Amino acid sequence: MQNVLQIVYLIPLLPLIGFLINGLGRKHLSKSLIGIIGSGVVLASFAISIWVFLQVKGGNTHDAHYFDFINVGSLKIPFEFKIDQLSSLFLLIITGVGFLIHVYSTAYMHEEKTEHFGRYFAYLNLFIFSMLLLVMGSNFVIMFIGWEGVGLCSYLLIGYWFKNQEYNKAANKAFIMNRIGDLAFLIAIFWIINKLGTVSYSEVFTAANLAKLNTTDVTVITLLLFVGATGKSAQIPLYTWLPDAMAGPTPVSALIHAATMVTAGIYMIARSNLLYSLAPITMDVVAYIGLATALLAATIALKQNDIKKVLAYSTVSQLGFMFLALGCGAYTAAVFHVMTHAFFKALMFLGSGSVIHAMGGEQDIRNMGGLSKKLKITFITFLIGCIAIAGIPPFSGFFSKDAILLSAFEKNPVLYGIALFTALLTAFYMFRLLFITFTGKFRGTHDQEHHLHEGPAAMTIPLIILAVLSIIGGFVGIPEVLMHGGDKLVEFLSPVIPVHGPSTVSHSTELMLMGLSTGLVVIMIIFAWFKFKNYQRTEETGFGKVLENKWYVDELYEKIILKPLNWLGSFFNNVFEKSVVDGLVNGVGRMVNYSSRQLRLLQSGQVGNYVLLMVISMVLIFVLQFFIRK
Amino acid sequence: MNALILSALLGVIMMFSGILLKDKKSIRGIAIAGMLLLLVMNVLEICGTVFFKVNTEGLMVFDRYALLFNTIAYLSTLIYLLLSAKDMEKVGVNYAEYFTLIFFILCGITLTSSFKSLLILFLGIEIISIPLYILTGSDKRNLKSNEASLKYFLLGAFSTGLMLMGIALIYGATGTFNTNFINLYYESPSALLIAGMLLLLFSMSFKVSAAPFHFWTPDVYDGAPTVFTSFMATIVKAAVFIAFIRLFDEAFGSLHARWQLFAGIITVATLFIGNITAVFQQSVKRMLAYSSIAQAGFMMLSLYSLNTDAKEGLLLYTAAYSFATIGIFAVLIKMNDYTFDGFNGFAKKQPLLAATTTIFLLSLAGIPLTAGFLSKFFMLKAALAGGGNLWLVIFAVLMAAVSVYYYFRVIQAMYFKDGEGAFIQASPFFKATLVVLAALIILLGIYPELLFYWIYF
Amino acid sequence: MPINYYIFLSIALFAIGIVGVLTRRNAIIIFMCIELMLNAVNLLLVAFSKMHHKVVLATDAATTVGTDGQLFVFFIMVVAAAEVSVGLAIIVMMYRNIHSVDVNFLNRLKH
Amino acid sequence: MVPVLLILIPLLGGLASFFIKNEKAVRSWVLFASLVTLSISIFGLTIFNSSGYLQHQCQWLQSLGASFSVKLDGMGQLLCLLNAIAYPVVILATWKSSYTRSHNFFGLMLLAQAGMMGVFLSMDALLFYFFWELALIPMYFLCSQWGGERRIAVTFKFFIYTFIGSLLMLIGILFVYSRTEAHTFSIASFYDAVLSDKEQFLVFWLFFAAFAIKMPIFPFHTWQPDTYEQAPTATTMILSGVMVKMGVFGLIRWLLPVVPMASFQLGNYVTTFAIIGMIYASLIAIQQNDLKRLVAYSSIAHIGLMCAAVFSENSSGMQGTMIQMFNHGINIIGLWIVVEIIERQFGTRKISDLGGLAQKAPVMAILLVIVALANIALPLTNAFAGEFLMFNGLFNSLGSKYSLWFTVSAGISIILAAVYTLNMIRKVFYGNTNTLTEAVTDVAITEKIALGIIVLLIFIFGVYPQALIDLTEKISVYILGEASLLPKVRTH
Amino acid sequence: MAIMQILFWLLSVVALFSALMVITSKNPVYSVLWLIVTFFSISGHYILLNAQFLAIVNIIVYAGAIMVLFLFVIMLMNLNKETEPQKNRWLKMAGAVAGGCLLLVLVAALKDSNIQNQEALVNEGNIGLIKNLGKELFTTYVVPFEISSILFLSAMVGAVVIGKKE
Repeated sequence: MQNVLQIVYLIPLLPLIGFLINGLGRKHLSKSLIGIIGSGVVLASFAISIWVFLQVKGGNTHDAHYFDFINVGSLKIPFEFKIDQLSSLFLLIITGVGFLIHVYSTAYMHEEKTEHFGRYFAYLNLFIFSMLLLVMGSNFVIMFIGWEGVGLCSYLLIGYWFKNQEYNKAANKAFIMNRIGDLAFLIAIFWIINKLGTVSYSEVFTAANLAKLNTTDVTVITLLLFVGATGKSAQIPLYTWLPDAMAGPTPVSALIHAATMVTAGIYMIARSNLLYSLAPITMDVVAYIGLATALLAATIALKQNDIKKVLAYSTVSQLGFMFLALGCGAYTAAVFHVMTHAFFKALMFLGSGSVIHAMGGEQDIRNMGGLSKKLKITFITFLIGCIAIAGIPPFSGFFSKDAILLSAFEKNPVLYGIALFTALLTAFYMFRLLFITFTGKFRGTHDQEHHLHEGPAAMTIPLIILAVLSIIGGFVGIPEVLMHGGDKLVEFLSPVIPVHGPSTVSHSTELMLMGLSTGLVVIMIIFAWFKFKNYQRTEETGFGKVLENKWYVDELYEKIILKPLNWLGSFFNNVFEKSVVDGLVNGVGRMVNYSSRQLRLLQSGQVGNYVLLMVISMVLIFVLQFFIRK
Repeated sequence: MNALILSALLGVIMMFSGILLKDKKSIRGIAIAGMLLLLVMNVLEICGTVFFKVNTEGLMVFDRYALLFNTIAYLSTLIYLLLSAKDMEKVGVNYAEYFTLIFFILCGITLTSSFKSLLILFLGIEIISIPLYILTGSDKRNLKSNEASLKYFLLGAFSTGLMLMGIALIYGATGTFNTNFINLYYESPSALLIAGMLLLLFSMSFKVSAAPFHFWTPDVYDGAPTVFTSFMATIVKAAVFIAFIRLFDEAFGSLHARWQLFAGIITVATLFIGNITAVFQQSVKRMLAYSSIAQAGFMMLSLYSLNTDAKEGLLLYTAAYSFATIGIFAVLIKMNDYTFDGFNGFAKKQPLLAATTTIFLLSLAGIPLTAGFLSKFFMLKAALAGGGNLWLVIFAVLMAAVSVYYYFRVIQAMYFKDGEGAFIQASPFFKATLVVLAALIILLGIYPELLFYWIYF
Repeated sequence: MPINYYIFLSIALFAIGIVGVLTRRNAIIIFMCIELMLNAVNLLLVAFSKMHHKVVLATDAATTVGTDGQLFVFFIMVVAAAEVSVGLAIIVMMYRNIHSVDVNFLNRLKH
Repeated sequence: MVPVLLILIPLLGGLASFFIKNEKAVRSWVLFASLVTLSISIFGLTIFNSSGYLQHQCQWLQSLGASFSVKLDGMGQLLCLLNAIAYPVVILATWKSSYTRSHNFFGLMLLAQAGMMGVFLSMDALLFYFFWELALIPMYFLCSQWGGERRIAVTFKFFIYTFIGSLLMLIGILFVYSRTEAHTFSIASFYDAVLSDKEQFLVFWLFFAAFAIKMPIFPFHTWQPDTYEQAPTATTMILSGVMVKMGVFGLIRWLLPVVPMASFQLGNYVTTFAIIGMIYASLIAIQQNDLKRLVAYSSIAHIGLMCAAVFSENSSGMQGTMIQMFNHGINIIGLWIVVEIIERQFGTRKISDLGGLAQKAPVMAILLVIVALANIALPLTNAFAGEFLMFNGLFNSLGSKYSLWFTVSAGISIILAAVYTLNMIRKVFYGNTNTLTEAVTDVAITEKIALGIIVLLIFIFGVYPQALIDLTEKISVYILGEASLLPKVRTH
Repeated sequence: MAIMQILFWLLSVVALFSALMVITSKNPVYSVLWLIVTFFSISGHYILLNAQFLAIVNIIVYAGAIMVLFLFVIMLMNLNKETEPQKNRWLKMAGAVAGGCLLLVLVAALKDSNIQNQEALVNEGNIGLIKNLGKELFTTYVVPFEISSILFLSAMVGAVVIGKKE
């Protein structure tokens, strides 16, 4: 009999329907209706996701085949969904967090004109749809479809306020940088097809097939996949689009650029962990890139003054942590961190959203301060978020980050050291943000001041829920040391991500490390408190300026990539095209014309010359006949 | 034989009609009726009813090829008369005499298409040439016409001299004027024979205006009254070509390898000069003169590759070329500005004429669905058959592309440019004839069996 | 007489005719040179006819081989006469219009 | 019977419309005729595999060894369908724009359609050449009669250039013909013709000249941007949507199988040029400020990919190309429609003069964005499957050891494609309106229908490309079999 | 036989010399006269070859009718003066050289043709007699003979067309 999970197609289908309704009817539906539809469909798919999750927990995984997408010769690419532990977990995160953010948006975007409001929700639903496609797909192609789909949605949402060309530029940047990654992903897919003739996980990840691949193949494939991941998950060198992506509405940043889309890369690598395990070189690359990104982003975040920019860079940094985990083979830890990060980063973005909302669109923290009195809920929830990200037990962030640090330590203490340092930076800049924003005295204008108010319930409730999640979210993965069998996540994911033996680190060391990190974090926080509790605006100088300007990376790219390409393009357009491609053809034409003008002078009009020429040619032909070709 | 005698008679009749009748219309009527009769007689002969049983053993043979060509020639002449006979009035007072001469020329054409003896060839060519000298000069007050006729005469006589010398040498080598016997002397041919053959090649090249013996063509075609240019550029040229290929097939076919190279050289030269020079012309009339050279170059391909395709193709080519060119000239005659600009905005005033003219031009340019394409196609096919010379063919094709340039200039002028190309109104009859002509060209282009059916049935 | 003599003689005459055509400007003279060329041909034809006649005569006393050559000459003369009448008529017409028979003045038509 | 109708109806329809003087009437007549053609071609699809109705052969020019034989196989189905769909769409889309002496305009359009149908259907080399030219002539008149101010010179260049190409092809045809045993022009005997390697190279270049110019691939593309810019947009739609495909089609049907050796040997060079062309054209497209030229160059890039994929000579590349011919046709027509609307409204195609249309004309904006995204082959749009397969084919091509580099560099051009497409959207539709674009009105109903059809097709074949793939499977297998260097197993 | 030789050489020399004089003498009238001389010598050759009919015709038609016609025209245009404009030297030179080359080439080509050792029957053989020629002309060659009448007709008509004043 057919598996009950066959109906999972509803999960992506509902948001799609929502997209269609909101998209087509955006002129005619009322805002409230749009909001209800938009959030409702996501809620529905969330409900189904829970049911699916329970099914999977009950041990029922399934590949739901629908139709042949592309089917050429021996290459078969079915349109098929894979429901297993990993995907069901992501389903929960996407739909769950997604739903909360939808609800939040209904309030946050309320000033928009109806049709734009509708457009907004259409985009959000479309995004959910593609993201679900990404995680549910049972082969790389379907994943790629979702992959590009989410890219598109992020493009649309970043450029949501399309009157502002800056935003549109940011949108283009995001899309194009993602495209670069996508190309690598695509080539990886071709490589796999070339070697194995299939793309579906269940066939690629069989031992027999993996045996077919020699080391170079695996390394190249995994590296290419990783490049794809760097595009989507904003790692060096393709990270610069993410901070610019903050041009989009804040909930969008929360949903796409913090909770879900950017974690696609992690999902992909976790999904193909079997491949990666075969490619030690790639693993190192991933680890180092991840760590480097984490550090770089953290340093930049230290000096940012745009509330969302700070969060953006912290996101990049956290993603770096996740890649570090992947690189160290701790896939579960990465996934774990994805989950917890989804909670608290979404929380903080929404929090910042309500701040911005309250400040009437103001984003520069130097004009804020002392908001804690007016925005109680926001403040508290934000605080919880900060604690979580800083990694203070028992908040969720602690467990996931600890797992990562541990894996790093296992791989190489140096990595651990840098990672720890980055973690401290994280704690520092997050609390810097918190204190500058919420403590001290208000630095904004007057009408901003008495206009300050807490958002409506639609905004606060999601905050609260997320806050709760960020507190308790970590308990699904309590490490062995603290509680025997506490690490539910590992055993849950074990069918997809095999556990390789008990950790090499002794319990004592592990406990010691935990203590160390926690202690240092607390110190950092206190340091931040003294530094920023009543902040005065100061001009950045020296190194600080470099950090404020993000190490001038954008400018660098501008110089070494965009400029030369543009120059080449204009050279082709103005010089090569005209003088060579056209030149040749027109040249032939001109030549014919010229020779025509010369040749007609032969027709001199003089009978004598005519006869002479005739006689001469006769003589020549006679000579040719009788004396040359005997 | 029917046609030969009848055309001679008709010539005489026209001569007297010129004296007896003063009314030009009836003279024209007689001429056209006679032409029709001539055509019918010829077709009858094809079907096997010969009225005059004259023994021309060893002098002439009226085989199907000859008769078929005669049909084409007479048909074209008929169309030519229908279209342009009226315009001869403009040339001069001797209206009837013009028809006389035309009939005599047809008589000569009949000879050249069916000769078996060099004597007949010679007579035929002379009978064609001498009236042409006169027709060229018939516009007496026009200095250009005079000049053209004198040039034509001098050069023509000169080439006749060459031809006779050639014939003499051949006679010396073989002791006969009969082509079939000449053809037997192929192993170790004497220098006399070769020299004579080459001289014949030159003189015939002259008559068909193949480079480097083409020099008379542009001047003469340009200077002659346009009505007669039309006639001699089409029917006469075609006839001489038929004679050309007959001669070199029947008399020197066995020596093909000997002269193929020279045929090739002449072909290339003709194609090159004809097409390239035509590009820069400003007067459509002169452009057509050069284009006739270019077309001759293509017909030379049939001589170069002497095989069945070539001969059949040549028939089609003569038909296609004659029809199209006659049509264009018929329109050109009615213009009073022969430059390209004279055609500006023609399509707006005379859409029908413009459309037909376009078809003629397309046919000359060798665009598919017109007879012009198939004829060129045959030439190329023949040249390629049996590992022919590919480069020659490619060259020919490139030149054909060049030819598109100047043919389409007319089309551009007619359709895409605006201007006051003043134009004498055309009678509905004229238009109808043109349409029929265009239809004929298309028909031949789609269904050439229409023609080939007659070669072997 | 060796046939070569005749060949060379007539070719020489022919060539002289051509040279005349090439070097003179007077249309009438040019025309005369062409007539000269024709005569060269005639001579050659007659010589050849006699040559062929001789070859056969050795075997057959009553042969008429070679007649055709001489008849051809006859026809050439016929044609030449006709040509002359027309040609001179044209030249005269030319003279009427431009009062010259100089072919170098024939340069309205060119290029 | 069906193929004959496909040719006859446009032909007769076109000839008829020369005599309908009233503009409105001729429009509706032409629309009607093209709809009939469309329905017939759809009927052809429904009876696919029941080959009795799908081919027709009769005597024609038998003295030359030619015959009038037409067949509607998978590829033919696809391209005829494209051709048949394109016309109603184009007519609807240009319903608003009026032409002087419109009966001639539409008559010529339909004649061109007939010609192209013939090209896609003919199974006889000579017939193929006939239609090849027949499709060109009306285009010549259309472009130089109703085009922009530089139309005459530009069109003339286009005409002569392509004409030279096709003449060379004619020589090639004759050459192969002279090598066939049966001395016929039938496609079967062409496939069987045995040529030495040297001859194969020769024939290859002779044929390739025609196709390369027609497609066009770098560096033979000089005619294209100018022509697209100058031609009336309706004509440009047909040119770039359908006619350009004749070149690719020619490669597949008349080049690979006829001279497999040469195609295999020379494939790399061609591919190299095609790919250089892709990047080259994309880089230029980024520089363009004229919408038409931008689309023109983007089309060059796309065609380059198709050409490269054909020479990868594997089922993936082959079928990818086949379905991409269809999809690209659909997409680019969509782009042209939007260009047409913009040009008609503002009288300019300068991107720099436009902006902010999205506020005033949201429908137009949305439709364009969809088409544009299809143009850059976003998944779930029709172009994705095609490009995916073509890239895959390119990557897995047996012939070449550079396939990886080919794929990568070709891939760069899809990134560039994203750049110029998105910039175009950004500059034209986003941002604030200026004085010129204040007065924009949204798309009219006819245009909405036209674009609607296009978008519908984009999504249908984006979600279920398999439909197209199934259609082309058999023929691609057949052609690859003919094109393979292994001793052939004859199926006909 | 010797007398024949001498006559042949004499006639040949006369023919060539007078022919050269035709093309060199300034005065057109002289040219005509020299041409007549050439014709006479050629007729002499005919007689030598025992082609009496042609000899007679040649004198009557050419030397008689045609040349008189020429002379007549020249007189009519009173061109009988030394002042005929000359071509420029180089063109003359070129012409002469070209003609000379043609002569050389032909001679060189034909000197060793396979009939070089044959001879033309001199002074005997009766095919050149009117009796024989006439018979042939009106039996085998009657058709061309009739056709040549057309030639004359057309020439006549032509002369009318061209000559008639309007």
